[in-house]
Amino acid sequence: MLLIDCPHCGPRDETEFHAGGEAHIARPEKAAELTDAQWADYLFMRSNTKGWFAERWVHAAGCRRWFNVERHTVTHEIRRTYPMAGAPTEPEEGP
Amino acid sequence: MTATRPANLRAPPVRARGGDWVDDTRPIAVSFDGRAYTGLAGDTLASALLANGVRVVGRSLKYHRPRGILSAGFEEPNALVQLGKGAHSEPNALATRVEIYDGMTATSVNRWPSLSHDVFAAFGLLARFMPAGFYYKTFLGSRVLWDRLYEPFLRRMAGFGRAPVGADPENYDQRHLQCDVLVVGGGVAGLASARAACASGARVVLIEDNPELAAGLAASPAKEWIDVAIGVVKQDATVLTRTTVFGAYDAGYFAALQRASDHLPQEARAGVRQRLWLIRAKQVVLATGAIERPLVFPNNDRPGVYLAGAARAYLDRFGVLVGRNVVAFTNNDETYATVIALKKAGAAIAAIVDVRANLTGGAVALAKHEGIRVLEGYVVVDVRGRSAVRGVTIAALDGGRREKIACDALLMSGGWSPAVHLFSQQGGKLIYDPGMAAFVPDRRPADPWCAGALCGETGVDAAITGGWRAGSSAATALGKPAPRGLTAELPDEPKGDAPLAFWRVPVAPSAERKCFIDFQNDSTLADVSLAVREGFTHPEHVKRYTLTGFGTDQGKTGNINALGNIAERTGGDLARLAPTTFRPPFLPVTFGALAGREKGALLDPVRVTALHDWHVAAGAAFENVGQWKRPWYYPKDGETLDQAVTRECLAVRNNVGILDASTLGKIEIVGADAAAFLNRVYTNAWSKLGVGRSRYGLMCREDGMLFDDGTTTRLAPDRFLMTTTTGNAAAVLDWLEEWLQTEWPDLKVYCTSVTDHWSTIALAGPRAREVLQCLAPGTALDAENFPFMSYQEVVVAGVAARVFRISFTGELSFEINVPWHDARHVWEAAITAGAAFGITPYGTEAMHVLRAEKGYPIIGQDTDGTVTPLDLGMAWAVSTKKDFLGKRSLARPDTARPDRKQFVGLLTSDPSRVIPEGAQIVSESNIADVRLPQSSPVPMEGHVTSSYFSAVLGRSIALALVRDGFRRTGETVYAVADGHAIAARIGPTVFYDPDGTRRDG
Amino acid sequence: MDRVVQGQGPLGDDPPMFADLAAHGLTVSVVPPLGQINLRGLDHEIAQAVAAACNGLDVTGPTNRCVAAGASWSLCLGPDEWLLVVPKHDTNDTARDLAAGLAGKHASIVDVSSNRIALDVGGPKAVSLFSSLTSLDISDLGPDRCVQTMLAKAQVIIHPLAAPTTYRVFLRPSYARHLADVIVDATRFL
Amino acid sequence: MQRFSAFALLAKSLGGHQGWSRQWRLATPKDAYDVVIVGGGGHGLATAYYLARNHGITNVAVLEKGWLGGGNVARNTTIVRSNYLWDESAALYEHSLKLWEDLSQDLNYNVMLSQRGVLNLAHSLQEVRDSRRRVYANQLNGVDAEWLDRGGVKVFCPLINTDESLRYPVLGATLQRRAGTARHDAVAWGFARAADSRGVDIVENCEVTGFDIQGGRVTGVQTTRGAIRAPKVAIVVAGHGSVMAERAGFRLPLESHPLQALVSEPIKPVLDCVVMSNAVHVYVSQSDKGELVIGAGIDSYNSYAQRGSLPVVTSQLGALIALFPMFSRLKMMRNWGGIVDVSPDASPIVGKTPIDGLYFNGGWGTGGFKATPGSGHIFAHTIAHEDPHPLAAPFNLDRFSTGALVDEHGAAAVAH
Repeated sequence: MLLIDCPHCGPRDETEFHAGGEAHIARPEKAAELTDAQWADYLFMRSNTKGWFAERWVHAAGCRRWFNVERHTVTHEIRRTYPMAGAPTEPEEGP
Repeated sequence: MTATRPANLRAPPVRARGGDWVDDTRPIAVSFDGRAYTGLAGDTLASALLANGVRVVGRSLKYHRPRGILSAGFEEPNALVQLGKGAHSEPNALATRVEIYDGMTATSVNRWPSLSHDVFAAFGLLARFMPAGFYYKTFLGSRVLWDRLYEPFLRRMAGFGRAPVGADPENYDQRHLQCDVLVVGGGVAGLASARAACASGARVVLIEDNPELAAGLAASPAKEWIDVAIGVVKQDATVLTRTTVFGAYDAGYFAALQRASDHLPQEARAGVRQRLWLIRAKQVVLATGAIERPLVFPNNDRPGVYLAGAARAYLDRFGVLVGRNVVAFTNNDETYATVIALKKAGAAIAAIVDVRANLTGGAVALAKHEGIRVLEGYVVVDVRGRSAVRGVTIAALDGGRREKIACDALLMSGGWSPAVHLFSQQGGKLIYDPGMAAFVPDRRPADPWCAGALCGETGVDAAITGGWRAGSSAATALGKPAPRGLTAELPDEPKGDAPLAFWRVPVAPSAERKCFIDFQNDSTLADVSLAVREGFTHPEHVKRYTLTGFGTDQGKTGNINALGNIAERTGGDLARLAPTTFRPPFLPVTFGALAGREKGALLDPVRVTALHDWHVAAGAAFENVGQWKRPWYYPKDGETLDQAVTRECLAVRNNVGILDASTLGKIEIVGADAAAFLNRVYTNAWSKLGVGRSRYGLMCREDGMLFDDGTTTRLAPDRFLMTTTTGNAAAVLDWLEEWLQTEWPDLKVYCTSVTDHWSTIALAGPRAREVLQCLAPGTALDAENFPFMSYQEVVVAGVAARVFRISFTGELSFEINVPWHDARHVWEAAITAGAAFGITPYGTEAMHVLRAEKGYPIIGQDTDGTVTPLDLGMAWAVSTKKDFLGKRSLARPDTARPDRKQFVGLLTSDPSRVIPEGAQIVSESNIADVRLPQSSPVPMEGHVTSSYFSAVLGRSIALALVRDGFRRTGETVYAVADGHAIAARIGPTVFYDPDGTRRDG
Repeated sequence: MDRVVQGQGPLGDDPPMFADLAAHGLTVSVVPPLGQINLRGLDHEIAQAVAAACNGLDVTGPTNRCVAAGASWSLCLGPDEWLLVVPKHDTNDTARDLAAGLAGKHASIVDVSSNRIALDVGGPKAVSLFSSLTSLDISDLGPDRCVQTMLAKAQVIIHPLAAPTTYRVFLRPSYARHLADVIVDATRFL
Repeated sequence: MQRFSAFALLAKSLGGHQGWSRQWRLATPKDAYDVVIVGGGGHGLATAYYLARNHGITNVAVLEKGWLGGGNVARNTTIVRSNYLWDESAALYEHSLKLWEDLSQDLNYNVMLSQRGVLNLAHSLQEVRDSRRRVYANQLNGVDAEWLDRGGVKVFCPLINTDESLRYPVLGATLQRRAGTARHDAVAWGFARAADSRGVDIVENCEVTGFDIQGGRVTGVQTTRGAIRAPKVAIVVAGHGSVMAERAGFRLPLESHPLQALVSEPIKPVLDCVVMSNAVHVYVSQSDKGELVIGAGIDSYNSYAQRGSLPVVTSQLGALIALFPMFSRLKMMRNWGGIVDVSPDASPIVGKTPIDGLYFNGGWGTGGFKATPGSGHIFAHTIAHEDPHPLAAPFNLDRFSTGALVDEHGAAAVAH
């Protein structure tokens, strides 16, 4: 069972959170101008990374705030949680 | 209780003296296979049976060979019994773990008609025709025979115990624990670890599977140190005994099962049978010990062949001698101490057969000094005696002389395998240690600390030192001070000879069928050889092909021997063969304990409204809507669903009805950008909505498919109240918060759920206004002052209420919102005031019919996640100017197709026929092809989403999603269901009061 | 306009189902209706105004901090969210004062007095009750800190009003009966 | 290939079974093949088999990173059925079920297909609507399906607790009698043996580390055992589809999640059908070994670890005990996880990729096992003809741009 460090409430069991999937996928500003393929990329295509993965979680049973988590999708180790506005760790920084 | 008492004279094995665990002043009566036996308090079922001379306790799975007790603990593959009777029964209990109590009844399993006369033992004779995986190679002739004969027979043969009959009468509890250091294993090493961690001020939890800490070490030279340690630890740490840590999960999360009262007689069990402990530990020390393994030789499965360590345990703990004339077969020194202990307890030792040659160590010397015959470089090549060992045949490894030796028990030891299960479960890597001839933890920084036999620290001295080191490392890793050094003063143990990796006694291929590797599943050396011969060389392949390790013991004794022999057979290096993955649980765990209290009525919360008790008193039938209980209909004196719904519908159409709509989601949306926010989440526009006015809105996911709908009202320029469907209340709030927090933090908007705060009472029907007027005298409620789709704050029955003039029935309707605590008062006031107007409470079913008569869709019933607002014919509610969530998706080629499945009304040509909901639509041109059962598919045009008999219209009505439906108005199609094809005409979705005069009046 | 009748919460005022718990070392009682206001805003923008408007009510962070002001409490539920717990009869006045004080600021004031009810859980077994219903260790929490979590499957706010004698549990009334059942079930084994 | 039969078994028995030879060759990779299949799981091996059997393409290599059949084909709950809602799905899975029914004879390997019937329970009025809708659609699609009311459920499976007092009472169920279970490992081994006997090279311990692509066309693969040339390469790697796609330079709409399953200790036969419930999240059957085989939903987070979290297990057992109170005292013997690649519409992706000559088959989510023969069959056709098999056509990658999804999620159809 994952232990997720909510930036506001502290470490809690995974069951208090909802997973929000891949982080840092910005909604296109001018959706109307995108091709169907470009829109599909935003809508459906995912990196589904094996390794260090930036994802969004919301502390549903707690403060109900969304935040970002960097978690390893093989070991499940969590090395970082940071606010929505934050930037992901550069790949070379990760082991 | 070590006071010795005279050995009784029953056939061996016999109770030689008291043991550490048993109280020889308290006899306990148990029954096994209907026969009464007497054991002692503290006995396991196994030790009690052994003390009574019982040898055969079960039958093996495949060949039904008679099997005896092999071990003294959780690794037992043979001694499975059915415990207790009826609903209290437990299948596949391990006799070697079950603590006896007065009146315990146990029966053997997998035999018929009886343990001693098992007709299926005939399979033993057919063994040669049933090698590993034989079923893959045969039963291929006829599908019918496979279905009707072969498979049913195979199934009948499968399994050991039987599922209990009836619901489980006992209770299970769950607890959470948090600690600095979790120590798994209460042996000497675990004790030392716990003591060290406590000494440095850490919050420690120590968990031991046995009833006692340091089980069976009363005779140990470290007895004194142990007693002190137990005292200290019991004081400073949380100690759980009879508790098995069975699972290691992410981030220091461990699960353990405590056998709270399984050891007590039925009547003495207080409340909880078993308790599940869920533990989050910052640091972990594993001191899980090691498991002794059998040697692989012909008939090594005979009753009377024991693991050497088990023989020692039965003696020390229970005072039971497993034999009076004993042969030991080993590859290591530990066995010698055991044999000497047995000798001292009165057993004759016929010989120690050691695969090793030229032994020089202290253990051997000691044995020889005791006058024990030691045969070095010898092996056991056969065991005589079918249901009880009568003797063994030994032979020199170099192929030299053979000899028959009479004995009544054979002890075997193939060395020790560290219990790496938990270490491996949480991702730890294993490495092969040639010195120990075993796989040991290859500890990395993030892994748990290891101590004791788990990492080869054998002997009490090494265990204490290693345990202390691990415990203090765990504590200091948390920044605690290092504990003051404290170890035991112990005599040095004599230098010994190293164990020798020895995976099988060399025998002729024909004899391999009798060399058992997995005792429970009857997989033998021959099976492993065959698997390898057929190309199954990966351990996982061998495991799956031979079923080695698939039993209730999960291969605790057999897997390593399988691995060793795979390595030999493939000429591979054992060090390069990874053991098959260790999975939770370490030991089988009761389903009921895992489920805890979240089962039965508590499986999921029941949510009720403030008016629930009134509905119950009114005799309502309830419908589950998500977690909510909603009144479905209110049957009056024996009415059927249809009769009640008809009455309720007509009451609304002709007089006035009252509905508890409290379960609707309600979200207060506040802020300068509230309207702009609604513009983005709803498909329609909100900026121009006036204060005090309501509007219907549709929400899409980004894929353009409908997600939710509802009316939202502007309470103030910067304040809206949004309503959602009952089922989506939480999802919609999450959805809004997600967009506000993740994508549009710049918007000045706050959302607050007020679903539970406001109870919603809907008055609907031509006389609704009159009823409300009685409750709110002096408030102008006429269409002029309180028009349709508007809102006012009104004092209703003396309560400040928010009243919305919105309608889901198509009738004149007011939705009165009051705080939870006032709802019952207002509802009852309405019922009283409404009596004069024939007010009638109506439930969700009537509501569904009424809205269907008006063609209002229900998201989730008339839509299924593949429907857009345009498909519903609601282009009027889809803005072409602004952007909104999901808009771009509506422009995709397939989503923009003009001939998508679209929302239409259906009128059956026979007005009395009500189409079954879910019926599939088939066009006139294809209806002839419908011939159920269908050999080839018939094109389907869509399906019926809602269908009812409309009392007010005196005919059936239906709503459907039909391909290209908008352009097919007037066309006759067929609704096919239950073998009928019902003709119906496509038309508009609004069946009643199309111009809405009733609603707006 | 205030209520004219004293309505009942989902558990009534003194549910008999809690009566037997005392024997197991647990006391559970239903708190009479409280005034509750959900306040949203950024503390550096609103804290002063709120303190001024509502006799010193403190709405600064961090999340889960609880501060008393006279008979009232402010529970910080998130970086920009507070639950103000005030005497029932003060609810409307407080809301009005807040509105006045925060006029023109980006803030949200919503009366949620009936959105949650409160139970007071105490007695020697209170902590072990929580340990059987939540993975959170609340044993060393004081009145200055609350936690938002799940008890069984009900979302709650636990405020150790006077730990360990009184843990005030806020929860949605629609879940109250479920949680009451769970508490009674769990108490059998404490 | 040594033919398997009762007679062969008898004959070999006399020789102490020394006479059996490898079920498939220990192949070392050649430098070039006509088709390279990446992934030695059920679907990959089936693809190789049908390439050889139906299209005469035998110069084929199946490259497996680890041990053959070690992925999801070894970890699933072995349920086989075809009662899907949408026409495209029903056609595909029914095609597969028909192949299942003759598979043991076709492969000369007993895959122990056991058509004991699958019940999909309905616990709410809306689930009843959805279930009946699916039954009516199945019937017109030529898929055997029945609707049972509560009484009918009790008759078909007396063990199920149909008591009104259940938190979510059983209101009825759909029944597909031809559905059931099969022995998962045997499927992989049977396909491997049959493909091998037709000349296919099965290479274990050979991981594909990259794809050789020239001018938008695949020319071969890089592996841990050297480069291998091939004009056609097929990716069939279940949970790792996205990883392979990244190496080939295109993106997929997939997310990998843990899917857990567990078995009870073996007990004497007591449950004679497969029971599935979406509302309370559990499905269960009893294997020929006597174990109850139990599964539930996926863990919510992305993961490539073949393990999940305990709460998923505890809640599914709560549901199990609600439906089968008598199972409460049974014990969980083993709990494991697989990696499932879930697509946005819970339907697979089978067909061409943006790179010429490179084909993809994946996204089966939680329901891949039942499709094994059908998937291999239509994928082989697609590769051989360089054009999608009619049954595969709707499951192309383009649908995520056009919006023509086959939304088994949205349609609230049952997974697994």
